[in-house]
Amino acid sequence: QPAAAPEATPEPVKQFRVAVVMPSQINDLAFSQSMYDALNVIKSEMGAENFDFVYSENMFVVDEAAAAIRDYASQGYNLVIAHGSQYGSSLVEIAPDFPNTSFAWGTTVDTFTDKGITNVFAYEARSEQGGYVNGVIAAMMTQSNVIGVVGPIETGDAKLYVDGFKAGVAATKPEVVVNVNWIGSFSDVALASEAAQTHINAGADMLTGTAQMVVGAVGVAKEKGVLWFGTQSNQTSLAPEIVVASQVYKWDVVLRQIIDLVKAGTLGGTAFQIDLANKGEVIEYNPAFTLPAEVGQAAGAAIEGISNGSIKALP
Amino acid sequence: MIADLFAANVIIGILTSGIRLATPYLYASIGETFGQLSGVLNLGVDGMMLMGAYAGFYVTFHTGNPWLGLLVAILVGALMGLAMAFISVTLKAEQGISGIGVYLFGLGMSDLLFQKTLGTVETVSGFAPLNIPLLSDIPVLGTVFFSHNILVYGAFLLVPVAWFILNKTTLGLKIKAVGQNPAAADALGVSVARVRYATVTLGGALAGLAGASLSIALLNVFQQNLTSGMGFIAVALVYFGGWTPTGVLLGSLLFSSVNALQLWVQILGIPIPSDFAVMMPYVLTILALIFAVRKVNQPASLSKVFERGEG
Amino acid sequence: MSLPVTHKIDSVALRNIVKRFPGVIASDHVNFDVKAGEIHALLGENGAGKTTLMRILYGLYQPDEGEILINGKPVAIRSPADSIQLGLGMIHQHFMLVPTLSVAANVALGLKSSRGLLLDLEVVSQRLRALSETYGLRVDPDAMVWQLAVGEQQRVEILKALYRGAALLILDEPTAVLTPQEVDELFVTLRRMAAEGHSLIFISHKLHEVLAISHRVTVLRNGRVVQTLNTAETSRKELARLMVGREVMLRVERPEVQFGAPRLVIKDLWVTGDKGLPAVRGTSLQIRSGEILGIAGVSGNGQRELAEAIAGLRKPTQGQILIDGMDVTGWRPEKLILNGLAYISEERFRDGVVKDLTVEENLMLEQHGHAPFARGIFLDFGRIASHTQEMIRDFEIKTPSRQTPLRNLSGGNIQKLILARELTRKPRVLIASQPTRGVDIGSTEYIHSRLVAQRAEQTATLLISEDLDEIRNLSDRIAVMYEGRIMGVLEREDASIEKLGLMMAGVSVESQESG
Amino acid sequence: MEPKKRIRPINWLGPSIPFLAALAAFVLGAFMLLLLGANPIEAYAALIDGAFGSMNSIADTVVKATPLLFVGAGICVAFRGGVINIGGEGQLVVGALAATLAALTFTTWPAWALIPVCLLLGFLAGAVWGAIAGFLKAYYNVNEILTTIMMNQIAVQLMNYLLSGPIMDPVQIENGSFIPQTARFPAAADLPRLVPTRLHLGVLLAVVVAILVWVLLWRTTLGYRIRAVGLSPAAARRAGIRVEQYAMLALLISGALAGLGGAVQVLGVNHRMFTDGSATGFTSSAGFNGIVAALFGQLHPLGAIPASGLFGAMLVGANKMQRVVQVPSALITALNGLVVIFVVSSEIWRRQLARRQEMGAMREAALATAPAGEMT
Ligand SMILES: Nc1ncnc2c1ncn2[C@@H]1O[C@H](COP(=O)(O)OP(=O)(O)OP(=O)(O)O)[C@@H](O)[C@H]1O
Ligand SMILES: Nc1ncnc2c1ncn2[C@@H]1O[C@H](COP(=O)(O)OP(=O)(O)OP(=O)(O)O)[C@@H](O)[C@H]1O
Ligand SMILES: [Mg+2]
Ligand SMILES: [Mg+2]
Repeated sequence: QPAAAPEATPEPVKQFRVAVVMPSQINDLAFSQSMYDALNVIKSEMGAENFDFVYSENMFVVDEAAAAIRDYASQGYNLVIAHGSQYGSSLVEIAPDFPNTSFAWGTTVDTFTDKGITNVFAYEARSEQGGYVNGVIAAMMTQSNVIGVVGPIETGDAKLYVDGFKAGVAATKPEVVVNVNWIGSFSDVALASEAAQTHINAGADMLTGTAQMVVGAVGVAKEKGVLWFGTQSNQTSLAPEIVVASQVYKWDVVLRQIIDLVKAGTLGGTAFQIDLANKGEVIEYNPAFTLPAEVGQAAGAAIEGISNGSIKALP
Repeated sequence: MIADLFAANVIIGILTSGIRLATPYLYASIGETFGQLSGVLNLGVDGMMLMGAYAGFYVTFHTGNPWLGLLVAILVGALMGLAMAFISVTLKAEQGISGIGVYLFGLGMSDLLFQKTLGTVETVSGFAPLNIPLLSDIPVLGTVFFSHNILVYGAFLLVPVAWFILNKTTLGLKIKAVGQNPAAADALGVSVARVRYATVTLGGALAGLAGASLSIALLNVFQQNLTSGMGFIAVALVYFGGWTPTGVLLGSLLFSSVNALQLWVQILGIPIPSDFAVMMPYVLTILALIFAVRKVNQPASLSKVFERGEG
Repeated sequence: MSLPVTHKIDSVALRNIVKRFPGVIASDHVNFDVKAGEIHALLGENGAGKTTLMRILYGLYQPDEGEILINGKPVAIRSPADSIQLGLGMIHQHFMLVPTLSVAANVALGLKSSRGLLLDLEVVSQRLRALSETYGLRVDPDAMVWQLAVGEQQRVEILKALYRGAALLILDEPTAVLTPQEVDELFVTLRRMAAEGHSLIFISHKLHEVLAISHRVTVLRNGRVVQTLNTAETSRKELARLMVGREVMLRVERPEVQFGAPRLVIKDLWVTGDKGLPAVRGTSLQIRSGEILGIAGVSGNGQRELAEAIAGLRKPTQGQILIDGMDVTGWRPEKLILNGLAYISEERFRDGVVKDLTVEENLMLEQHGHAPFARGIFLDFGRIASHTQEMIRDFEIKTPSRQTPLRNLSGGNIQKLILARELTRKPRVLIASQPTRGVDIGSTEYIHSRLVAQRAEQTATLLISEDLDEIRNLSDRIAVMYEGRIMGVLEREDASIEKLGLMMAGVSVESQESG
Repeated sequence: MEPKKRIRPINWLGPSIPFLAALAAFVLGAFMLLLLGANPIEAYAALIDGAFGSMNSIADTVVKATPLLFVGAGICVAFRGGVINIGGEGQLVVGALAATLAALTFTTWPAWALIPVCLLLGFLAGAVWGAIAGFLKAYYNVNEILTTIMMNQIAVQLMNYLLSGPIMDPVQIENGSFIPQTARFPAAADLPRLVPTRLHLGVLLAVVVAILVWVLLWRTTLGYRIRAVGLSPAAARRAGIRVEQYAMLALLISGALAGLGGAVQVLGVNHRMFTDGSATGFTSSAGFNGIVAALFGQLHPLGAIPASGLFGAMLVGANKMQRVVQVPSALITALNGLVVIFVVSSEIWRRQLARRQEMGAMREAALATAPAGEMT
């Protein structure tokens, strides 16, 4: 009897489908990988039958990304994530055409509600917070009182992280000099490595840096036995000997909230952030590296202070 | 602040960095010099460097033997060079455009292989710095010149070797003749195709070596687009060097040292926006050529397809 | 030292050779042979197929049909490497030298070195010195080729072939760029080679040379052999008729004209040459309207630099150039052209024409910016068509169409095109450098008649040529240049070969008269 | 005897050779797809669908082709003038920056005034960037390949400088997020859309520019001079053409058109400038791909129009393919390279075919006249 079937089998739970467009590669040990990892976390939590995602990586060109976003939206994905602040202007145009699709973009705070758009979420990372904590640790551990920073260009996430790092150092040990090298590129590994070398020549015994080209700097740190502080992803695997701690982004904290809202029928309008307080940002220590107890305590205090608002991570 | 630039440790730092950074450019530019001298413009150097960098890294990662990695990098580069030679000599394709094709292929392929075989950024123990006994103990000079890894020494050794080949061997004579007047060489029974195959393959091998000098000697990592356009700078340096190994040496050292210098400019807090500091090597390379008085002997047949007139 | 004839060639024969190019059959069932000890001349108009045939023999082209026999046996010559192996050598119409290399390096190129992979230029130099002494081919093995004058480059080409032990030597228009003295020297060498058992194929447009040097002559027309004759049994007239297919007037009619005021005046001109040394050293000249002043002299004595200075391509370091009394010293070429200067340069292919443009586009090279070729910033194709068509007709330029790429035209027709372009402008001053070098006799005859006709148009013509016959036939007055100086100016009637010869050797008119 | 029927040369074979070559590259790509565990048929269906499947995708293709055409048209001028311009990337960037500065400065201007000014400034900025290389080549004998490569980097750093401070979106500074981008341009600066897709007026402008370049090169005295200088500097100099000036002019025009392309891109697509630290982030390598498109179009600006279109289709379609079969984007880059290599290598067969056809026609003509010839 064919009529019996619908009653007998329960309505299969609709799979929640996410599409994400990312500016760099899913294994960049940085910005894109943090989102990719988070989506995988969600997937394993919810199960493959309930959650699936597809991605477009290396979409550093905005019009290509826009085409991808539009394409995903028209395919009926529940949530389309535009993981790059540069995608904003495209989203303003696309989102109104797909009122039943939810979009999320970051890092930003702008959900375009002022433009009458209701189906866009925003998210951002307070990277200066982890930067501050890294700065506290580095300042306590430096012997030469010189610390080197390798950054891409002085903007966005990188600038926030470095500013936070400097603030953390200054608050802990004002006499420490923080030298910063902006190498003008997110991809020039060789120059990043030479920058690290130059910091060491200038007396630095602690290094940190942000963006995907810092692997070159980590290599130099490893070779010279200089300590390293990471951000965006856990960089311990690159050099277990010298990585002290990494600030790691856990976008799943934001994703979970967004998914719940979408399931409940709210498609946008909220701006989220990850920070130390909501555990969207975590300082992951290198288990192979023994941190002096008082340093660990100071770091803990900094995390505490930033979380409860008693410490400002930016000057 | 500016005066700080003349402190001993800064100058030593700049020179040491300059020498180290010059390494990949030297290999790639000298390889390209051979190709261009014989009349082939290879714009695919960057792609060949990437393939060499990946191959060298992969083999070293799995075998732990950087020498084996180096060998494979050279072979892979040579293979890419051979392909370029086939395209530009046998198939007589437009050189500039096929070079761009080779570049794109190398850029994509090295990345694809990286993702499929390594998956994530890894590190290897490649060629470690090799302090040359006695020499490296000389104050200042020792650090600047004699405390590098073996591929750095190799790059600088390549300069006199290349000079010797070009000026003292029959092969060098053939290369220059084929580049200046392929019809004349052909009329004397010199195989234009064979000479160009040799130089372009050699250029590829050296580009592969240049890539390996990054991935298993200077940086010990591989990543998508590891070279970040160095291959194009290497091509530019061939023009800077006026198609001579010594000229290429000067150009590479100038470019790299200014790059090292700009890092110090930032560290010493000299009030120039970092973006302008980063511009310095590019600007200075152009300026150097404006003020250099020199005679340029561009290979007359550069990027021209040779045909005996029969089509 | 005698020549190292390493190969024994008794005879070489080409049988039924056919070679087609898009649009032409360059060799149409050609039969041709040469024996040991023989100098066989090949004659024919521009584009008759002489070079093509020789390039087939030398392995640079593959024939579509036919075969090549050496000593009666068919041979496969797939590349110059094969032909060198077989003992063939070729001096190409356009020199095959590497200008940036030394003479010795040019000779050593492609040869096995006595030191394996290493160059042995000293050894080559030494043997080269010996060889050049034997054959009287003076040349410095260590000189850079770009520094050599054309005649010296020619000698290097011959030495290259001799050094390889060539038993058969093909010489494609070797005399086109040589002075009469150099031609004489070359002939001594060639005769000597023939006497030693070499076979020689000699191509020239100059009938007197062919008559003087060859044993047999083969005449080609439109890719076919017209006839092969014994040189002793033929005449200049007959050869000319066979080549062109009609009677050729070998002398120009020069109607009397009334000369006007001096149009081109040069005062104490100094010009620096490519080597950075003064090439023109205080030259003064005057040419009246309607007059042709010929400059004779061995090349490399500053003639080119003088011409280029007048044409605005070189800045004089000192002195004055006046056209119709107006000081034009140091003017740019475009301004000179506007003011009635026309220049037929000796390096036709380098700076006379643009090979990859069409016939039409080449005809408007200087005038394209003005009426009738342009209207405002736009080219006026309607009028370009009618004007260029007219020029093609008036100057008898043989071309499939106005749109044909210039590279497809024969040398003689290219020179006619240049003439058409320069003369249609009705120039006040015309500089004609080597106007008939490498041009066949039919076209030469035509060009000469047009140059002479310019006299009636009141043009002042400076004719620079190494061809003494040309100079003496066309000029009203004749000057000789030597080491950058004018050795004297003779009236046409006074210009005997002897006087000119002495002047070309550096003896001035005054010292001749006083002496 | 019955006259033998001769097979006419098939004259569609010539133009189809590049397509066959591209097809061969895609076949090779199919094997790579198989190795990656993707279904090649599904992948290529997606590619075609992505490039031409809907109004939107066609629009994307055309939009993608636009900067290629601007650069390509300029490349035609440069290469015809005998100078090599590898500086398209930098010229696109400075053109966009100039348009950006104007759009951010004259915020109250109406569209009819603002857009032309933005485009003009982009044109001029590109012209300056190209002219620097031209000037150094003409008067200091500095090779333009070197200069244009270096100038690309200088343009990128200039962009990074401007976007990380002087023209950064004030909102970014206020929020403390410091994203390296400008404020969105006033709506008056948006290039009008042609149909309700992303198709903007710049597309038409590109086609017009390509036609104008054709007019310039083959219909004006200026273009004639540029071509003469490119083909034979010595002959041009003798004929009174100032070779240095025209070589410089060719680079200037080439740069100007790329600059205009950059301005069109930022006004038509992005509506704000931003940087990811590299030129590619803005240009998506149009500065290089434009060279390829121009050469595929036989250095003829009208040929560059379809060449850019096809190249744009391939790039857009390939992205769709990556989305559908979820292969790494690196494969697309590699495949792109293969297509370029295969197509450029196939030229030899196209030339040979053309030659054989010409010879064939000749032989036919010869055969037709042969009997008469043999009788004489
Ligand atoms: N490589 C080629 N491709 C096409 N046509 C050619 C080629 N070489 C020669 N030709 C044509 O073949 C014909 C014969 O040319 P060739 O050079 O043999 O003449 P030539 O007798 O040597 O003339 P000249 O006296 O001017 O040297 C000419 O019509 C020429 O245009
Ligand atoms: N490629 C070159 N580069 C530099 N200089 C050259 C080059 N070729 C020739 N020259 C110089 O030009 C001089 C004259 O050259 P060439 O042999 O062509 O004489 P020419 O032009 O026949 O002389 P003229 O026309 O004055 O009689 C040579 O002696 C040489 O120094
Ligand atoms: Mg000839
Ligand atoms: Mg001369």
